[in-house]
Amino acid sequence: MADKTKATGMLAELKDGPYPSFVKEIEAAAEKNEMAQDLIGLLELSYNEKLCHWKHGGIVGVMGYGGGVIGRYVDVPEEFPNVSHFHTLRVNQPAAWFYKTEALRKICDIWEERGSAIMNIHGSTGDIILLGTTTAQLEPVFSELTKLGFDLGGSGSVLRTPSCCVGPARCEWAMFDTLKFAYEHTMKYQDELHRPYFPYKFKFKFSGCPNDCVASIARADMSFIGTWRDDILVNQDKVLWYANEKKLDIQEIVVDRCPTKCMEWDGKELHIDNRNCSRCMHCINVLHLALKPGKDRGCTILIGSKAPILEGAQLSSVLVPFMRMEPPYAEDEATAEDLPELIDNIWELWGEEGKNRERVGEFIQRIGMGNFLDAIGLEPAAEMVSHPRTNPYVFYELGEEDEEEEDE
Amino acid sequence: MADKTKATGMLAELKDGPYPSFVKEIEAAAEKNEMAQDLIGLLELSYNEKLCHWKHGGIVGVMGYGGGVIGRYVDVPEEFPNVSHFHTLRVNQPAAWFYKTEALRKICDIWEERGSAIMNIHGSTGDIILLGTTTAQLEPVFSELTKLGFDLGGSGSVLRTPSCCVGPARCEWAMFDTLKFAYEHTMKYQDELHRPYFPYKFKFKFSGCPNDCVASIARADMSFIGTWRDDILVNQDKVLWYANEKKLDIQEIVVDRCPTKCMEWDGKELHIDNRNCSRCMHCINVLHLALKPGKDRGCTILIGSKAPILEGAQLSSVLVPFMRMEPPYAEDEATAEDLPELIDNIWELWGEEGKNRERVGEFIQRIGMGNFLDAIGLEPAAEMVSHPRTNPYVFYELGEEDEEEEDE
Amino acid sequence: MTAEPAERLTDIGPPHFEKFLPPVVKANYGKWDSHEILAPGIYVHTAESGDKLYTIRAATARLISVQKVRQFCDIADKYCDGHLRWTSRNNVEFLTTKKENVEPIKKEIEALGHPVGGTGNSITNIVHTQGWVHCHSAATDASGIVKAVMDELMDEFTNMRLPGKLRIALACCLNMCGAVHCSDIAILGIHRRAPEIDHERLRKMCEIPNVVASCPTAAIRPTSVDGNPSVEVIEEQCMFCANCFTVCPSMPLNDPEIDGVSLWVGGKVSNARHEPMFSKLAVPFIPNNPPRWPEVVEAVKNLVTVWADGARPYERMGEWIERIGWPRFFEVAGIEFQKEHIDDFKHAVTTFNTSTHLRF
Amino acid sequence: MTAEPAERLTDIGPPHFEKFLPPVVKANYGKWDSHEILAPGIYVHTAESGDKLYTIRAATARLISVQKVRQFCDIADKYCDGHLRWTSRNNVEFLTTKKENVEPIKKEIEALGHPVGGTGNSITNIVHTQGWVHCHSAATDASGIVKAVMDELMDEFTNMRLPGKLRIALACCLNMCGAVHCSDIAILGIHRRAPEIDHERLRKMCEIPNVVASCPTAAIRPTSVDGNPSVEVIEEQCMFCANCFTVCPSMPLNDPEIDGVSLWVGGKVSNARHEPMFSKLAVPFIPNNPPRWPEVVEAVKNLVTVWADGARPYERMGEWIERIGWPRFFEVAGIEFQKEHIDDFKHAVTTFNTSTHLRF
Ligand code: SRM
Ligand code: SRM
Ligand code: SRM
Ligand code: SRM
Ligand code: SF4
Ligand code: SF4
Ligand code: SF4
Ligand code: SF4
Ligand code: SF4
Ligand code: SF4
Ligand code: SF4
Ligand code: SF4
Repeated sequence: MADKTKATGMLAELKDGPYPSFVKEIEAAAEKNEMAQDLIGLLELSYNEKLCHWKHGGIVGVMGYGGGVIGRYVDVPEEFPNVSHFHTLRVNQPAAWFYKTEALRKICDIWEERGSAIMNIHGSTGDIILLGTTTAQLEPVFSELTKLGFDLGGSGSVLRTPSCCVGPARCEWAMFDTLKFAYEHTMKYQDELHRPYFPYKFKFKFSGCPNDCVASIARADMSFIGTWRDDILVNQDKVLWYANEKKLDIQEIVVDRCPTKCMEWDGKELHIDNRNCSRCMHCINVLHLALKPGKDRGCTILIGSKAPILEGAQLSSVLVPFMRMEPPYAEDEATAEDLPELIDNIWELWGEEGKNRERVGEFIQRIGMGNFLDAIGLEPAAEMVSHPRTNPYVFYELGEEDEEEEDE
Repeated sequence: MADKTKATGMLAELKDGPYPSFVKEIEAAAEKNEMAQDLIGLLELSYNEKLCHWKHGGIVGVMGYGGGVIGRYVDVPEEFPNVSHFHTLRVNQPAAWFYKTEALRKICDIWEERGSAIMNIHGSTGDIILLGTTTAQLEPVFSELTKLGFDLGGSGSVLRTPSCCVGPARCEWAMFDTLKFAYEHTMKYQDELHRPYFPYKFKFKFSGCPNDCVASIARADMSFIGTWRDDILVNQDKVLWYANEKKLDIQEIVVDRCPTKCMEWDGKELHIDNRNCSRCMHCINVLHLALKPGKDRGCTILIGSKAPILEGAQLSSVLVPFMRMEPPYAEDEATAEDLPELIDNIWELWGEEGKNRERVGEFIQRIGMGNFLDAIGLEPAAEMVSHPRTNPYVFYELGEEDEEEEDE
Repeated sequence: MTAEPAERLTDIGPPHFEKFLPPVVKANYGKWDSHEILAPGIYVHTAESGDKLYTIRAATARLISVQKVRQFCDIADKYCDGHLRWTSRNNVEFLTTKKENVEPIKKEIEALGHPVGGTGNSITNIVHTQGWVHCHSAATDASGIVKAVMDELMDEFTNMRLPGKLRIALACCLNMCGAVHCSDIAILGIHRRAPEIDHERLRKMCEIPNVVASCPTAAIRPTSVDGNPSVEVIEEQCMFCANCFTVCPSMPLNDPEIDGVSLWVGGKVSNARHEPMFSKLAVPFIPNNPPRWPEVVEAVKNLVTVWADGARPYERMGEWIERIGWPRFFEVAGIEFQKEHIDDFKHAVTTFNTSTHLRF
Repeated sequence: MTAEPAERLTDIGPPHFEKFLPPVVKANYGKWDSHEILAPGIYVHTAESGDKLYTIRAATARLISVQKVRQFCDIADKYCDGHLRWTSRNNVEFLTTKKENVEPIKKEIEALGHPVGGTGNSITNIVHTQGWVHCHSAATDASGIVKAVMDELMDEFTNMRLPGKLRIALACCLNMCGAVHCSDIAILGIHRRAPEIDHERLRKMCEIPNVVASCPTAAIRPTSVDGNPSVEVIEEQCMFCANCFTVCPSMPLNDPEIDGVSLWVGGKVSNARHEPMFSKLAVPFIPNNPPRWPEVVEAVKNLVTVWADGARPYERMGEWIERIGWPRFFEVAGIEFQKEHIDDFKHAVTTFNTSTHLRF
């Protein structure tokens, strides 16, 4: 028999080249781990046959949780008995993916002992994915993880593991505390995260500014993206430094690329018509030593993004144009204090009226954004649309005035 | 009794003011015409009640035609017996609405004698609308009109009266002979224009250039809009004249408004990157004494525009990016010689597979543009879309190659 | 087809256009070199040959008496060798090669009550439909509102001081015969109540499957009333398009107090600069208030004013709004953004703001 | 819920992030002033306090062994007081306040086979999914294609010479766990044949109403097979989304010769300059050709090259294409425009070119 710890054949061809090789990773794990050994063999089979050999999971998990584990079985268990069960555990990452080696090493130890010794750091939603173990090992792994202070993330029709950009931890553009909000929303909704009360999955992502470094507008049912309302802070000396020292063509690279054409540059001063600035970040990104976002900061909340299944992919769309995310909270504006109620209202409505496997974005499409806003108690705002309707198919609701007239 | 030839009450209030008054027109007609008299009374009633008093038409028309007459009956015939029947005739206008007074006067005579002495010049589709007569008068009016050389236009599920912009008759920008094509298409398809062979109405409109002065892209099932392929002709002296004599800010008014940003102006010369020009006409419109469209001319054919009922309004979309509309015809390009076949193929397909009251634009939506192109024998072109699909819901058709592999 | 009397002419089509073209047009057909607007409503086209053609454009009400047409003919006979034409927006045009005829024509046509103008960056004639004058579908009148609005805007017809062209259109119901869906400002007659069904007449006059199929929102269901087949309308699903009424006269939607007008903005047809655009909902509802619809007139006037004040040269209504953004438009126009503005038809999701591009 | 042993911990959530933040981060949390990229993969953040934090970013394969994680930890212990993080695109980052540590960290991590780079205007890590390594849905592998493509593009990871950022993502089926729908270049695994129904197993494993409801095109109908209830698929209506398979394991679509990969371009997520955009179909189909998918690699490389050659500074793929127009894109990319490119799903009509804006 060939050495089961080494990839031969097709897979071996993926060991060379400058980019880190996942095959070498599996080999490394396979040195001591039989699951990893069988994974090599199975993958080689898939490569030869151009077919995947996994079957649907069925319901496996840890006690009391409805998510966090993806069950998986191989369809050729005789050949590869060590991956006959090959369930993954999704482990809720710490906000913004900061680690201390101590904790990481302990996770490695657990996984080497009780799993495949292979993981994904990280999965697309943000969890640490412990890639493949048996049903029997699920509880023990869970128990050791929780002792270490880690818990499982989401899967199935639950709140999925929230994630956030590095934000205030290392980025000068964080317009609100992304880590804090990600953490607090994870903790507050532990029940929703572990138990499937929803019609389908629901994702939160928090990005500190419109650059959206966690792709929240594309991948979260509720997207929080930092922004500001007052004027961009301009250090004209530094602008000149970019122009003269760095030889940056301010007109072409900055002014001409501004989407709202609200900037002017006369070779000496950069003038911004802030009332027309759409907070796209471009000028700040490029002239980052000279320009900074204003001081009146908060975030825009958007709703509904998702992958294509069923009704086609959606990007999130504006729900709350601006919300202040830190004290002092003013009376007349949307603030983070209103957030729990907003979320509750959305979940309640969607929970009650959403169809099975209908994401909130699809639900809004079905019932209509106007009705959705009515039901969750938000006022319509022009910021929510890229333009008003073009079709005349308006479901007019007759006001009291009209009704009276009608009765006359 | 009040003087039936004069508007009193509400209508009278529409006689003042600088814009020509339709009420005065009806009054003028009413001096000798009883139908016009009753129309005044009926309209006054509508104004007072805020309600229209017309009923559905039922089937009236001239012998052998399925269209050209809109039947109309009043719902208060006792009060207004002279408009108890009040059918309109649609009279096919001469291309681009040029008239000689002789012909117009004769139409007036016919209509004074046999109708309401009121008309619309013109209706929204382009016909002369003879506004209101009795069933008994339809044949006589038709007979007198045809003797005068006029015929009825379309109504119902027929080819509607084609129309066209003034084009080569008076406009320097006509990129093809709009009058000729409108006339020829009207003549060639007389049968389709008068007899309802189609699932629903079908409209042709011909505009000589992208300014689209007959709104063809918004109002025709098949829109013909002139364009050119080679370079814009620039007279630099005249450009300078605009800049210096007319004090026109070329940079702001012309260059900055160019949608593709393909122009440059250095204060002396206007440079156009014609490969990137999208033929929008703006610079030519503004600097019309200095710039002219190129010499390689033809038209873009677009398909499917319509008002909202049923599936929402549509604009026409590109079907043939460029067609030469005059000899010499080259072998390898789309030319006006291919037009009859194209039209036949579309009508045949839509005629067979279109549902009752389904416009061709809606039909294409239902069966898919790709399938539509296949069926009418046109190659897909990137010009047809503003961008390729974003959803992965592709109806892949397996090629021979694939099928073989599948059989293996 | 039944046999027809021998002399009966059919399918002859319209007269060939050449019969009606002025000689200068025939001579220079397709060979025009340039045009210039000499004054509002007056322009001259110069041919490659050097020939010149003067055009005098005047407003007409579109609904016109034979008497008036004859008066137009008198002018055309006097100055234009009997030639005249109408434009695609129902203005009348007098054509002459003689410059000295221009002023007299202008004087005479204005004396008839038809102002000269509508060229260049102005507001030209309103494209409109039948309204209470002839259509059974009308949720409002056409000619009356048009008259009232144009009376108010006439200075912009006879001047060319606007940033760009502004096209207004009116349609008296959702069938949109005025093709208002691509106008800078569109005035649209609307119903706001579900059809009332006259089951008795429906049974006799309408085909139930056609009626059911006519509804874009599937609000109509077959049912039986007093043992007879008929239809019912699920009222919450009805958005008052009246397509059922087009198909079946026994389902009228008219209601004097509920019907009215909505205003739409920012559409365009030409390809100049921006691609053609649909009009978008600005004012969801204004009640019918004949004879002069003062609220409509005021709202249209306001839209023209805010655009004229804010737009850059050659920016059409929709281009201006796109530049400043819809929230700002609602602000400067003083219109409250409401639920009705948010699309909820088929492609609604494509109209949502899927970005954080926001102006504060 | 059943009673749980007293000591069993649940619902504890993740560790509080503060436990893992480096001291310099805690001290300057929310008070960073600026950053600079010193070299590809190496950047420094300066706080208002003047404190500096150096970050060294290196590529990882995402699929990683515990052995490798420990090696990373060794480096972090040696130079970073045990601190490290991963990015939202699965690169690893070493954090240090000591400038002198930067080069040694770079050397050690590169020695492990993990190139440093991915910052600024470069191609960073490919976001991807499970593929044949773990998912039952996969129409292609994930890690293998990613490896092959990144091997080819590695020079653009370790340099910052591109016009702008270029984000590549891969998803092995239409579920799009890699959220490829908004990427500059998206690689998407696809099926191209309707599900084969195992009626025997379907009866036992699947709920027929759910299966029927799962189909976006209503291609699935209840039927009976050999007297037992089952479903049938109207093949012409199936567009191979596999949603039925997600709901019901007895309807697999996999087929070695028919499955493969499609390429999509021009999506973006950030709001910088242009609003976020969806990716659009570029190459409808490339067969699976393991282990190195040479046709896919070549096609991706070609897309990167034509963009890099044509785009202006900071123009992302989609912005560049929008400027030059899609017809020109297909021309310069040497891709034939086909029927598949034309949308025929729900909002297809909104993707048609409703203008005469054409470049010739
Ligand atoms: C592990 C992971 C991919 C990865 O390798 O990173 C993953 C894997 C699966 N996803 Fe996912 N999804 C993963 C992130 C995503 C994302 C990205 C994100 O969250 O940012 C998306 C797109 C965004 C979204 O939510 O729409 C995503 C959209 C889907 C969908 C389509 C959902 C839709 O509404 O369109 C499905 C199908 C379903 O839910 O039935 C799906 C279903 C699945 C299943 C459970 C397969 C299935 O049909 O039931 C996959 C299990 C694979 C396996 O065997 O391990 N997965 N899935 C990601 C989760 C890791 C983590 O927790 O960190
Ligand atoms: C007379 C005219 C309005 C006018 O005052 O100018 C007119 C009048 C009617 N139109 Fe129209 N349409 C007229 C041009 C249009 C246009 C504009 C155009 O052709 O450029 C449109 C929009 C473009 C289009 O074709 O979509 C138009 C879209 C409709 C529709 C909606 C069709 C749709 O597919 O959405 C209907 C409803 C229908 O067909 O059932 C309609 C139906 C009608 C009917 C027949 C009413 C009905 O429900 O059956 C109207 C008869 C009015 C009457 O009593 O006289 N009319 N109709 C126009 C024809 C005059 C002419 O021949 O010159
Ligand atoms: C006479 C007429 C054609 C006809 O066959 O009847 C016509 C004639 C001319 N049009 Fe037009 N257009 C005519 C309806 C239109 C329409 C259709 C409509 O409004 O329903 C449009 C599309 C409107 C839209 O986009 O919504 C139209 C969009 C244009 C444009 C593009 C303007 C823009 O910036 O969007 C130009 C170019 C320009 O004016 O610089 C133009 C330019 C012209 C010129 C200058 C062309 C020429 O060289 O002769 C003509 C006259 C000058 C003028 O200022 O009026 N014409 N023009 C129509 C006059 C209607 C009227 O009585 O007012
Ligand atoms: C580390 C990370 C956040 C995290 O929490 O992990 C991050 C960090 C930074 N991003 Fe980002 N971005 C990160 C993912 C993203 C993503 C998400 C994604 O790709 O999935 C996006 C959206 C991508 C898109 O639009 O498709 C993103 C769009 C940006 C942009 C906007 C670029 C643009 O022109 O469109 C900027 C601004 C810039 O670079 O000038 C930016 C700028 C930055 C800065 C300069 C912010 C700062 O001051 O620290 C950071 C590092 C420099 C650099 O060049 O990488 N970051 N950034 C992510 C690194 C991913 C990686 O390993 O490569
Ligand atoms: S989203 Fe903004 S705040 Fe967050 S890491 Fe990216 S650039 Fe910084
Ligand atoms: S942030 Fe964007 S919109 Fe605002 S000024 Fe800068 S480039 Fe322009
Ligand atoms: S569409 Fe063009 S060619 Fe025709 S009249 Fe208008 S500007 Fe002239
Ligand atoms: S025609 Fe339009 S696109 Fe072409 S150069 Fe002139 S303004 Fe630009
Ligand atoms: S818009 Fe409606 S009411 Fe007006 S003429 Fe057309 S069909 Fe009749
Ligand atoms: S008015 Fe329109 S929506 Fe209402 S029932 Fe009739 S067809 Fe349906
Ligand atoms: S994209 Fe599809 S195949 Fe890949 S992991 Fe997600 S569900 Fe599985
Ligand atoms: S693959 Fe998709 S389209 Fe085909 S039958 Fe299954 S659910 Fe329907």
